Amino acid sequence: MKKVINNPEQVVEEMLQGAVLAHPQYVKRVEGFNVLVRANSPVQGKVALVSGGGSGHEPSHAGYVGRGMLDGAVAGAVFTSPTPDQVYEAAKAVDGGKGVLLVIKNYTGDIMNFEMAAEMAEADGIKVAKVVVNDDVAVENSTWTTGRRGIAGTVFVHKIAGAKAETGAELSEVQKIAEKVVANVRSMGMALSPCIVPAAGKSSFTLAENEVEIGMGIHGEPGTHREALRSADETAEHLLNKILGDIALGADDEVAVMVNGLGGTPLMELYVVNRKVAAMLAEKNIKTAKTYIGNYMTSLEMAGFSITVLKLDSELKELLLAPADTPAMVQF
Amino acid sequence: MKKVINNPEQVVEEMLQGAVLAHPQYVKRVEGFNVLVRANSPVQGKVALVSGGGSGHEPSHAGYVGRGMLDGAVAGAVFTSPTPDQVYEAAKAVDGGKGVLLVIKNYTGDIMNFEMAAEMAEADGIKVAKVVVNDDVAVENSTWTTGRRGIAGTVFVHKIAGAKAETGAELSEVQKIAEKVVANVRSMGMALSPCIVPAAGKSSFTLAENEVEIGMGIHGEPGTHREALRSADETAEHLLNKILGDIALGADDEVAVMVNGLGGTPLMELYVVNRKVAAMLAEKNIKTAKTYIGNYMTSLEMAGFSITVLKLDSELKELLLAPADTPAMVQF
Amino acid sequence: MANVIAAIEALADAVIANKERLTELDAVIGDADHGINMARGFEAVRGKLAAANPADIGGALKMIGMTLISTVGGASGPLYGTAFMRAAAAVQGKTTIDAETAATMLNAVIGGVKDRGKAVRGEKTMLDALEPAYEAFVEQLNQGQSLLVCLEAATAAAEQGVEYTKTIIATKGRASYLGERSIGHQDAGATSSYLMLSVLTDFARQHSQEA
Amino acid sequence: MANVIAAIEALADAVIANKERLTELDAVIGDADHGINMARGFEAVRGKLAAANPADIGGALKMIGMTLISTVGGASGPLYGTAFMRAAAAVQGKTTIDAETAATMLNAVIGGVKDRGKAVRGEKTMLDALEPAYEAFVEQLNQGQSLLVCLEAATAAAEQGVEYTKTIIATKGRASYLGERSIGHQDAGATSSYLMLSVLTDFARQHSQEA
Ligand SMILES: Nc1ncnc2c1ncn2[C@@H]1O[C@H](COP(=O)(O)OP(=O)(O)O)[C@@H](O)[C@H]1O
Ligand SMILES: Nc1ncnc2c1ncn2[C@@H]1O[C@H](COP(=O)(O)OP(=O)(O)O)[C@@H](O)[C@H]1O
Ligand SMILES: [Mg+2]
Ligand SMILES: [Mg+2]
Ligand SMILES: [Mg+2]
Ligand SMILES: [Mg+2]
Repeated sequence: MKKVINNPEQVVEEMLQGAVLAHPQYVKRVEGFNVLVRANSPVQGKVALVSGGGSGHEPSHAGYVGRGMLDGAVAGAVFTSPTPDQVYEAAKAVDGGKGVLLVIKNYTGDIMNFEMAAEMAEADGIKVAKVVVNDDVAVENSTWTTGRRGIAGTVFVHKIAGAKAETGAELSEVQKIAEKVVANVRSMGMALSPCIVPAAGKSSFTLAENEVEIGMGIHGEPGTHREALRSADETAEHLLNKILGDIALGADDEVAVMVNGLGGTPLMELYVVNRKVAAMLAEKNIKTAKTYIGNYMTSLEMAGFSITVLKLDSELKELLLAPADTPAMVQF
Repeated sequence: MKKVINNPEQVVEEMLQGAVLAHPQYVKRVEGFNVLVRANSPVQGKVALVSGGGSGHEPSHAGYVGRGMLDGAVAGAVFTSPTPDQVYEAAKAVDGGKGVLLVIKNYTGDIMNFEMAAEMAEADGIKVAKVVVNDDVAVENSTWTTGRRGIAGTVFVHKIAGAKAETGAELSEVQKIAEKVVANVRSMGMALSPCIVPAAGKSSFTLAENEVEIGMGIHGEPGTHREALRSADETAEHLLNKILGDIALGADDEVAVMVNGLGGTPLMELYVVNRKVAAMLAEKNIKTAKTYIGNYMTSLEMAGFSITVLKLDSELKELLLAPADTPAMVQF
Repeated sequence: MANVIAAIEALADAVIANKERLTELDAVIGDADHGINMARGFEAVRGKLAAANPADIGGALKMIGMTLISTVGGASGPLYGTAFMRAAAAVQGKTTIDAETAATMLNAVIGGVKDRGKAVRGEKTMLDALEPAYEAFVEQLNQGQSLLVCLEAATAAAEQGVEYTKTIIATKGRASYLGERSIGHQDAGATSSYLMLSVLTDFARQHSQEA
Repeated sequence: MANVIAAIEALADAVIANKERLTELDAVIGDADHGINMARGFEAVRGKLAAANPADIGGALKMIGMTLISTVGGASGPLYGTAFMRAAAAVQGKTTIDAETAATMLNAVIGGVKDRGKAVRGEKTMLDALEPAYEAFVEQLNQGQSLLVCLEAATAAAEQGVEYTKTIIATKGRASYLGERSIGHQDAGATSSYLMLSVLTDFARQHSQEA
């Protein structure tokens, strides 16, 4: 394991310290907890957004704490859902009286831990609403699974629900728009190489020199299948076709696109992928309102990428393009 | 070689196409050349900034094209300085009548190609000034070398000189502030793993499982020495001490810090590094006005990082904190 | 209560010793953290044990449950945490455990896991170890067997349950994303359940030999 | 002019064939692109050759120089580009080359490289192949030797110059960052210079045999 760390046991703690030292204008630590909240938390009279999950997905989730996006982010151990007490502390620290929306990615662990936290916060009289993100079309959504996983599409939930909260909307309205994003966002990814969880010290799987994992999860969970590495265009086409097969998009529909790097992929390659994605959408006369290219929801040093498509209506578009000022996403 | 590309020979071309498709609000292509300029180029009555170099350093340099930073970026072949005709086309496309500042990193090839371009542009009556960035303290600056290399500190030159140009300053003033940045910026990096130039198809060097290269360049050029991987704190201390040994910084001096990922390093690790950097600076009572953490000047998928420290005065600070709106750096 | 503390220590030791193995099982069809998660939780339990000084078994189990909930995370944290909390409630005030109490506890554990995780037997989860274990336990109990014999039967059944998980598709938890590709691999959570049962059985065996 | 075109083709073929080797040399103490750069340049040269239809050797060399400048990049692009431009100026209007003209050309090449790169002999660059080559050439020329003999001497000297680069520290170009670590490794640019000289010598040899 070749990593720039001091101690695998301390890596989350030290990352959080480093993040607060880097971004004091944006975030502060909830003392004693792996929770970063806005520097001016709690913001009174605004619904607060709390997201989180295992660490290792940086800049998710603390990178999105700031005006126009999240109020708090909870960092679990690497790739492991945070515990209920941590999420509960985040909710307490950010509640400005209008309630808290918990943004949860659809994993058994995340759901159980966030639900327990919600019960704890509600017992304190805090209004809590939840939204579960499940954008990954790699996983079939049947009665035989726990449903789709939540991956990079979560960033669009942060952005749009965060912008809605900034307008002074009520908790139920913020939850509703978050659910609208979930209903309209689809993603799928692939990996070229595994990553190493610091505490494990070795990679959780191996891929042959020419082999890739299609439909890879963001925790090193296996995907739908392995295959020989194909060209960027063929791979992008495969992923985008799976996405487009799952959401009705016609001529003159408008979308936002994210080509997300998993942590170890050069930006150069993400642009090559975007070239194909943009060409395919243009061919179908689908308009792209905004494209995000970069590392938004990573898996440590994993090489690979995901494509996310969000179908917009005028409401979603306006909120997507609204200002945001956070460590990892600034728009104005 | 495991990359998400179509064809090693086409990767720069396809990247540029993908970038224009992703960021039409920011950049447009100079037809027939590997040059991206602001969508509204040429901006009249403003000194224009052109930077560039080999490709593979994304988001450098096209990621910094936009209001408050560059007017044009020239993309060479991977890790190879662009040719004079390309730089010349960029200068022509962005000149708004007040002249063009060429931002050059101190490599023999870059200097020669940009100088030839400057001569070509001057022959057309375009006012041209140059600034050569040489922030890498890994390389001793003696008569026995071609001087220090330019690495991540170049981004601060883009930011600050770009902000100066936005004020309507003259070419000589923009050049002067760029030179002031160069005089006050120092960087040093290290690598954990090599990268693979697509056209080469294999990595240019190898490192043993526990070995790192200290003072690594951003083109896979060897550094000062190899050593066994140490802790993040020890490594950060080593690099920062080299930097601080080269620039006079005392109590109450103010700096900007960049902890730059080389492309394959998880953000998590950059934050761990920043924790140590911030602690060392705080211990010396050096104030940090702003910290940048992320992939700003990369070497394809290389794992590793660099630290950059820029000594600020009130003029540099104001320009650093001024607004910028580009694909890879947004501030407001 | 010294025995109870010793049993908990044995439990913690075993989980921590199996950190790598449990993680490796989770790596194949999950996300390679089950052992790390459980070890982190039981390190914390061991750290609290000295200071906790519980008055009864219920207090000790509650401490374990709360500690697991606040340190393990993932799916197994809430599941095992809830399981121990429920077990605690079932033995409140007691300082020794007989076979009947143990059956009640095991039943409470299963109820906790099901309430929290909404899974049923056959979905390739810890329930595939726990439910057969409970049934085997009760069968022996009904025949008037000792706690040790009941535990031995339960552990043997749990072990078979672990084997059974290799043959089925996961439809709960992270392995469910794999569909058919999950067949052939044993479930990490079922394995940790079996492990804990077997440690307690070994402990009971040693204890009954001593006695 | 058919011979000139054939010579340029031979040059291009050799550079392209040595793409990997030159790149590997550059990998050790540089940035692993010299062969890629040069091959890209000479692919472009080859592509233009048919359409270019130069009237004289000067025109052909100018086409090569401009093509290298606009396609090679890096350090070697401006250096070799300038070198060919200068060589072109030295043979303007000619359609054949004698030994004297060749000496003038080689001298112009060296002047171009020095003007552009500000290096002197002994800094571990292409000059360490080119300058000894020129000296050896002139020595033979002064003895009244044929073009082929002059070229053979030049090539042999260039080869020794390449060997010599292994023994010295680089103080120009990218390898200079390495300081003492550059010792023991041969310079990529010196190698490509030697390569081109040797191709032209081979060409001259074949041509003189044919004649
Ligand atoms: N809904 C559920 N009900 C019961 N057990 C479950 C459920 N989901 C997962 N599990 C168990 O949890 C184990 C995984 O635990 P762990 O790896 O610690 O958490 P995570 O899956 O969040 O990484 C699985 O092997 C399985 O036995
Ligand atoms: N200043 C200089 N003068 C003469 N030759 C030089 C100079 N700098 C570099 N070179 C030559 O250029 C070669 C490197 O070319 P290349 O790898 O194509 O460019 P780059 O160094 O920009 O990657 C070196 O091996 C050396 O022979
Ligand atoms: Mg997990
Ligand atoms: Mg180069
Ligand atoms: Mg797991
Ligand atoms: Mg080179």
